[in-house]
Amino acid sequence: MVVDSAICYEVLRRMREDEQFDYCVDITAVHYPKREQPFDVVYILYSFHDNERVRVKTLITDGERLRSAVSIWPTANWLEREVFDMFGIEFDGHPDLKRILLPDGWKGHPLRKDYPILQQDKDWVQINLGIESGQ
Amino acid sequence: MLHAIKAYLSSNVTPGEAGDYLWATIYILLVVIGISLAVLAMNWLERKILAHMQIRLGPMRVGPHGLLQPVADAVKLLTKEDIIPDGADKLVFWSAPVVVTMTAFTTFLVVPFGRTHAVTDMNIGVLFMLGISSLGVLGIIMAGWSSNSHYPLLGSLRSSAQMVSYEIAMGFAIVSAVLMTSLQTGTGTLSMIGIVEAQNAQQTWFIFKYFPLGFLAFAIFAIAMVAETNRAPFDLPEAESELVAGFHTEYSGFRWSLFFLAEYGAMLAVSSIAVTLWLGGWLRPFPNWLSGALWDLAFSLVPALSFFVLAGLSLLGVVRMPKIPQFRAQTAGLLMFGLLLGFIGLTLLVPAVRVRVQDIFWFVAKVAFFMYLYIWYRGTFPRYRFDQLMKVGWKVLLPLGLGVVIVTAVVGVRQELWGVLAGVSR
Amino acid sequence: MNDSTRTAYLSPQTAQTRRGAGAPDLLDLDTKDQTFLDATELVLNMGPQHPSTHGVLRVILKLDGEKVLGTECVIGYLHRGVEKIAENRTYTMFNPYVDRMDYVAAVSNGLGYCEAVEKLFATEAPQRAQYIRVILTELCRIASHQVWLGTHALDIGALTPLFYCFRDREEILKIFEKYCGARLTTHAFRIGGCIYEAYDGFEQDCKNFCDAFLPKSDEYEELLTTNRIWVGRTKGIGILKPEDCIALGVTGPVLRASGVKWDLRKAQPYESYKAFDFEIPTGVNGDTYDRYLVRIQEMRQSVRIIRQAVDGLPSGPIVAKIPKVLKPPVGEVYHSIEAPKGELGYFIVSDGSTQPYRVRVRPPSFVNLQALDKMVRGMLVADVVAVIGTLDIVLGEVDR
Amino acid sequence: MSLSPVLRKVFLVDLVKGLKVTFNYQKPSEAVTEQYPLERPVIYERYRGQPRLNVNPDTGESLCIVCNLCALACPEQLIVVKGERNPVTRRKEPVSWTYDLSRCMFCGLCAEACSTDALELTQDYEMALYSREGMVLDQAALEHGHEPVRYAK
Repeated sequence: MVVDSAICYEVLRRMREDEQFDYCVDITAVHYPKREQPFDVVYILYSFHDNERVRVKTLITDGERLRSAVSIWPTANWLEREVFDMFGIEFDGHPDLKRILLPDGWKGHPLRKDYPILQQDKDWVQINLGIESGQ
Repeated sequence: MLHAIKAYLSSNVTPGEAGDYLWATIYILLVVIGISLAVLAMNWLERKILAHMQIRLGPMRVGPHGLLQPVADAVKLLTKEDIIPDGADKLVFWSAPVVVTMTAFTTFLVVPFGRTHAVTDMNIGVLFMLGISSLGVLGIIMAGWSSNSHYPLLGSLRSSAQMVSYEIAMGFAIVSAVLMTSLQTGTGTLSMIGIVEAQNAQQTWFIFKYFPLGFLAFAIFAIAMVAETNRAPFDLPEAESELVAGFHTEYSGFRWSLFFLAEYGAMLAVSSIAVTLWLGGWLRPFPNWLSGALWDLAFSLVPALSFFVLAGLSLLGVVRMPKIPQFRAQTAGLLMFGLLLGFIGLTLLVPAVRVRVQDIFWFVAKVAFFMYLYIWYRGTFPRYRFDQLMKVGWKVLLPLGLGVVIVTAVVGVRQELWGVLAGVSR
Repeated sequence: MNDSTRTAYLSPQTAQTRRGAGAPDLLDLDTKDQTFLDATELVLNMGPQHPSTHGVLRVILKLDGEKVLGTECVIGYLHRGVEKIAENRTYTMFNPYVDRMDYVAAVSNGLGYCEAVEKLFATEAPQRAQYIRVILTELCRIASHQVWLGTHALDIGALTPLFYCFRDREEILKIFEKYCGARLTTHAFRIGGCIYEAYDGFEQDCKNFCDAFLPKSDEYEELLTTNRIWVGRTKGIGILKPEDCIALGVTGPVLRASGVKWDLRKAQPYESYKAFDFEIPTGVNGDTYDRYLVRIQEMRQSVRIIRQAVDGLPSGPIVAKIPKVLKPPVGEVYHSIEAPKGELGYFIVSDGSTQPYRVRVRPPSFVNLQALDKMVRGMLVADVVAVIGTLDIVLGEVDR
Repeated sequence: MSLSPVLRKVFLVDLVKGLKVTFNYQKPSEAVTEQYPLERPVIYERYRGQPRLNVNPDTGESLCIVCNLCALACPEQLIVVKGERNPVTRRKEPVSWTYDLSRCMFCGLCAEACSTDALELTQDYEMALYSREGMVLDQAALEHGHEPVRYAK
């Protein structure tokens, strides 16, 4: 199910309240750098009542902010933080949006397709070990 | 010189009582060395027994069956870098292990290993022991506070609260034992030797006296003493999975080993109190049932026999050692050890030695039983939580102890009581 | 929430880094002579090197005495970028990497991944492969629960169950080693089935294990279940109500202990789980003790499944007909299985090439760990340890 | 035992039960410890350990035909094979073979990919070395297996 990013929050709320999708399995994103709206944000929901799973997808542009789903499902807290950490997608209304898996001072968002792994590695090795990277 | 020794050997009092400073010093040295050796042995035994309970083998490499492991550990600890954290209060940090070790060793001043085998006999022996061992808390608080770190602080706070609360239950248990000394023989005493003699005179260990009162008091003490020495399942102050190492988290090397020494020293000390108060101290088992010269002889042979058994076990180990070159040295070592044990056993057969040493043997054997219990508990039980520990201390042991004291007193004076009641009714 | 309250329970150093160096430190009110001893609230940094945080979890605790006022988990110390690695490997090549996420239950990870890719191909493994997969994953569930039981008991202070558990787990690892050549990171399944045929005596080994295991599990129970200290330490600790569980996305035994009878093996059967008869053990109170009982029961149910699967092991091929070079059709798929720790999901996006465009792992431990804060508020420090243990987290999976 | 719960609690039945279990396990025969260098663990046939490059036992020629499948299959790309065609036998023969053991995760994909059973993961599991340099194996080391390391200072 693909929804517009503007009504995404509303749709999710309705899913939770009217359709009884009470369990938010996962929130993640996919990056398509060549598209006009390069990010898919995917919400995977599950309903205990109907034993059904549904994927809600919304397309957003770089820098666009989504409304956080923490108020709908508390579990979205860390999942959204991870999306922010890995893709740099920011969520409005998130209680504590900061990096979760990577260290606080990390540069860039590694799961974007244009993220230079080798560059990061070289920089890190040079800064922290003072030697040329062996990779 | 010989004369002095002879004069001492024939004397019937402890050197402290006799005012014999030379012998008192020798005894103190002996006790300190003995306790240190016992701690080494305990270290090895704990590892082995715990390992076997956990279907492991424990130390096997350093020496035959890991017999030299504690020595190796001691050497390692002594040669380790001695770290004092930057933010620590140096003086307090330095003195904390000293305080703890000193208190642990000082208690042994009054422990009677036999009728004359004590450094001294005080008429307030039990109180002295309790008082001194309570001082150990001070060292632990000092250690926790001066480390200037979270885990030690929490550990020492737990420790102090725990020791203080369990001391009360312990005190009640002791009071009931002391009460028992005053009954029948008529003269109550706080002297450790006096308590054992009272048990001798009444021809019963206090654990069996007024059953189940004596046993209850003993059980209270046995639980409280585990808590008092911070051992599992009451090892909250050094709860490894919670507080890393509790109050000695920041200690290393020699200072840490002092804590270790003190812990085991304290365990030995409280076990000695329990043995003295309830298990008849140095008295041999069944002095009333199996009396007579023949039984005396039989029991006096037990020490030698038990050494022979140990020697036999180690010789069995020699036979069962793998026959490969790497093990040649170990096999030889074990053989030597077995022979040494056998030799000690032979020495114990000599009548003069036998008679003097069997007191010590029975005392040590009883303490060893407690040590085994300590290890057994550690291998079996989970750890209490802090509030539950307090609950056990205050809500179970304390009322129980109080009840035991009261009932003991009532039962002890029941004849007089009946007399009084009869007088009233008449 | 303003900045100062948000960072109030961080250690000064962390707060400093969070706010950026040079910013005035609100927490650093202490003058030089004062230490944390003068404060009324204590900030305790538990981990990343701590005996009972099961790896490199770091929990920042705000304490009042021993009472926990708040927690914050700092994770990521074991982050290896598994999802990024996946984008640079072919489907086959990525298979061994998933074993390294939840290294305690590597077989389950592999199963989930293989199934997700098979779903992408719209194919299924042959019957025999499915049965072998079920046997191995159930063995793996027992192994995982044994590691959990051992370490959880160790956290609570019982040293010995750990060794008994590991002794029995050893038998499972031996079966793994005989079957696929590795004990821990097994790489047992391949996309489309299994690559290894069951070795001679595989059935017998499994049966022997099942027979030996049941009395052993009684032994664990003898040591713990009725033990008053154990009961005292676990009953009523870290209670999660069913609605909290669902709201927090908690799955697996933790959810079932709260009384929600939900197991993906029954709810959305994958492999051949439909063919087996087993029960879903559930708890009532949702406390640590119930979670313990549920997991013990789960081990026994797994034994039941293994017995049925071994008895009914069909013959036939073990690999489905799939091309040698895997080029799945364009599309995306989400597939999840019931790993020992909860719902383990794989979201795979394919762009038609040999390499996945995006692999997202939905790790059960990561989501379950979120519940920690809710569970330990108002409890004591000792309970934090018990709760971390009962959540059964594996940091390899939390951090990926 | 049909004691009432209260009595069970008073007589510490629950604790004694646990004590009994641990006590009974003290028999030395229950110990499962393997004393490793002296007792070797049993390694099963499918174990994936030290990689080996097989040679034809009769002729001593490498079985490797430089098809490069292993290098392609390796997720860590740690295998580098270079070869050239032998003008006499018309077979491709390896010239340089390197296998970086330090990065290997023993997934076995290379051995599965090998079309001639030349590359194989053997049951040898003692691969620790004191330096990383020795971890990059060349053809000779792969064929003969490396020298057993003596772990001593």
